[in-house]
Amino acid sequence: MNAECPVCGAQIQLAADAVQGELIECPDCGTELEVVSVNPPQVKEAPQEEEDWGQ
Amino acid sequence: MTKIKVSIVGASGYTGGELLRLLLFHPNVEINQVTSESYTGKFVYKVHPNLRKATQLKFSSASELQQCDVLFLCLPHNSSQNKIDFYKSIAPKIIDLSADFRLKNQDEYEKWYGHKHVRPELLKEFVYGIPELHREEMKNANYISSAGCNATASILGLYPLFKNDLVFEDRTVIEVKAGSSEGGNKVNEGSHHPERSGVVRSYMPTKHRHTAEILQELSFGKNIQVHFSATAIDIVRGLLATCHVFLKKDLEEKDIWKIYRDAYGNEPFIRIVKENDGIYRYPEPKLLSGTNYCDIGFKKDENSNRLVVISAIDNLMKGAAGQALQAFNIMFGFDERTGLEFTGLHPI
Amino acid sequence: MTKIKVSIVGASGYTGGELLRLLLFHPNVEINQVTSESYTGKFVYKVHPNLRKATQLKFSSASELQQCDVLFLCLPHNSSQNKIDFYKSIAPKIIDLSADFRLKNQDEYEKWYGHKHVRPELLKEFVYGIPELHREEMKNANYISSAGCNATASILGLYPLFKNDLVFEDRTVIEVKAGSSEGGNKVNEGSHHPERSGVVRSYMPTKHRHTAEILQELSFGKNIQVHFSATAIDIVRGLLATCHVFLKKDLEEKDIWKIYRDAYGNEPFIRIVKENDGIYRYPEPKLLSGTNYCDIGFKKDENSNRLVVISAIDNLMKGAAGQALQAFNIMFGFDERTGLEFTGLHPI
Repeated sequence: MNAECPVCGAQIQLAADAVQGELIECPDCGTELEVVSVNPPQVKEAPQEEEDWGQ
Repeated sequence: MTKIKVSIVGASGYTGGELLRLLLFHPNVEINQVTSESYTGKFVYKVHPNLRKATQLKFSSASELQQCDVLFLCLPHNSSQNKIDFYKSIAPKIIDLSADFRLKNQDEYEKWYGHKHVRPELLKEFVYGIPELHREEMKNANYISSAGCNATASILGLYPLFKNDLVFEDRTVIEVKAGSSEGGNKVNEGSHHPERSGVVRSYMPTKHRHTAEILQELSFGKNIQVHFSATAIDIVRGLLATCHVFLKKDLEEKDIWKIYRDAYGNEPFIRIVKENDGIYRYPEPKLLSGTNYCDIGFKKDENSNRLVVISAIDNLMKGAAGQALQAFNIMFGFDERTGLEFTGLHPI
Repeated sequence: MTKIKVSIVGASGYTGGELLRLLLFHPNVEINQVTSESYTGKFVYKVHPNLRKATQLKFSSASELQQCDVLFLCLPHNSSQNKIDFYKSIAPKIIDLSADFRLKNQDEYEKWYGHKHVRPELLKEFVYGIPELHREEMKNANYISSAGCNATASILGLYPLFKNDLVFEDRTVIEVKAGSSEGGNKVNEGSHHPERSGVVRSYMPTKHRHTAEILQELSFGKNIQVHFSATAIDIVRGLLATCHVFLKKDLEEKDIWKIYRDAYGNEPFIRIVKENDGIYRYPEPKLLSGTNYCDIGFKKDENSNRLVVISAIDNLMKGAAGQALQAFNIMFGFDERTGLEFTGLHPI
């Protein structure tokens, strides 16, 4: 059973030793995610401020 | 393990030189001859200094061409079609890197290239050279016509959207930012360093020939329009296509991810590059120098039905020699990545 | 064929990233861990975007280091010497890419680096990391200290002349033109693009630390002087050293050719580049990006006893990661070119 990345929909296999609250990265879009629950595997987007380079 | 005997016709240009570099390090290839009329008898590293110490090979003349398994044609446009019978007599398989056999429709050819095609009946014998679109046909093709660099980046960027009929047919705008190596190694007024350095030069605002290939590959039987412009900037290698398409129905970015993942998830040379941190969040051409990657990213405009698709390649690699070698690997059943493993330099 | 287990300490910098790129494609290497304290747990391609799709490796913390066969240290200066016992406990062989163990003489170290060396008794255990000069010692070395980039180019350029006592000991002037990647990936006021782009910046007119290594390797027991200056120019990778030496006796260019051919004729990574036609007649650093080559050329001044020696490298390759891997290959008896076959791009 995989978790689904809320940003890009990628299927994410949680590490065997994953714990609730752990921060992981989506292998596809690289977004930082927070493990909501291990069983069933669920993640949500970790809070992150959008950097503005004012280019 | 017997090696495939290959020769390159027109090997003194940038495309021929890049192809030679790749072939020299391909485990299943034996290079027979590389021709150049102006440099016949000279060491190849005279015009390709990166090949110093890599080979003692010398240029031959095309008149000395011997039979071989595969002939790569790296000639200026309008040369291959005029001597195709001679080249066909040299090798059973041909990969042509010029524009001569890219278009299937002779009228389109005449419209975009301003003169009649010399051998229109042969157009259908050449498979159009983008593996991600024509892999099956390539597996038993004898003749392949490698795609143009601007076309390759644009087509790969937009293919999943047009294939799934998700965008309006006549509203696509494509803006390519290109490097100086696209013009080849012939010197001209505009390539003089003091004139070329630092420019943002609108060299083809309209009627760029590669448009014809984009129309051919993205139409799927419909009548489509593509509004293409190219601007030359201060880079040597590298090409970035920024494509503006307009969605028929409202889609979330998650849906777009799925569409691109379904289309390209298993492709060895396509990377979806769309990240919300780090320095390189969207495709960056300079990182692709020397690699066969096409990086694709996108951003949905929150205030309209516009989707911006960003596609980057190295015009000499995925836009020419790399893609030709990828096609060669498919033609002979080799792992497609053979000889194309280089993953690029950073910083560069 | 058992693979050598290697780890990199400090793998998030440019040097560590370049080394990781090479090791990922080395047939005899298995990468165990790559550490970064600031990026622990993150995919390596987050800081090395060229490694996208090449690896799913993540950074570990140095505290998690497991036993392995070889440890590469890519730390800022003054780190390796402070934790050398810990690193020695991790692996029997260490290749340090910092300046900590390059100088054999602790007084010289203190003079050039402004502080006492923490473990001077270990200096003699490290072999200085230029294979062309110390190949035999490397074959059974446990500890190697990779050379500085400016030093590598200067030393290789002048070594045959000093070794044969052909130039005056105190009149050598070396001018290096260097790229921005030499400064590493830390941002600073001067690296801000609008300030750094297009500069010809005299950043080290005197007292450049690499001078100490040049003196160490070229003195041959004599008291020599080297007048070194470095200027930063608008390139990212690449380094060109223009060395002015003054001949003790009058030599023809033919004699000079012979001296360099005798010294470097069989070296896999040194090319003598001195041609009287073509675009690249003397060594050109941009052609060497990503390769382990050191190109050397020279010109005898007809009106004096001055010999100009020109030496080019990629500061991240022969000047750092490439040379470290060359040393690794020697250490384990592999063909020195393994993993270092890339012959560079042209045009670039």
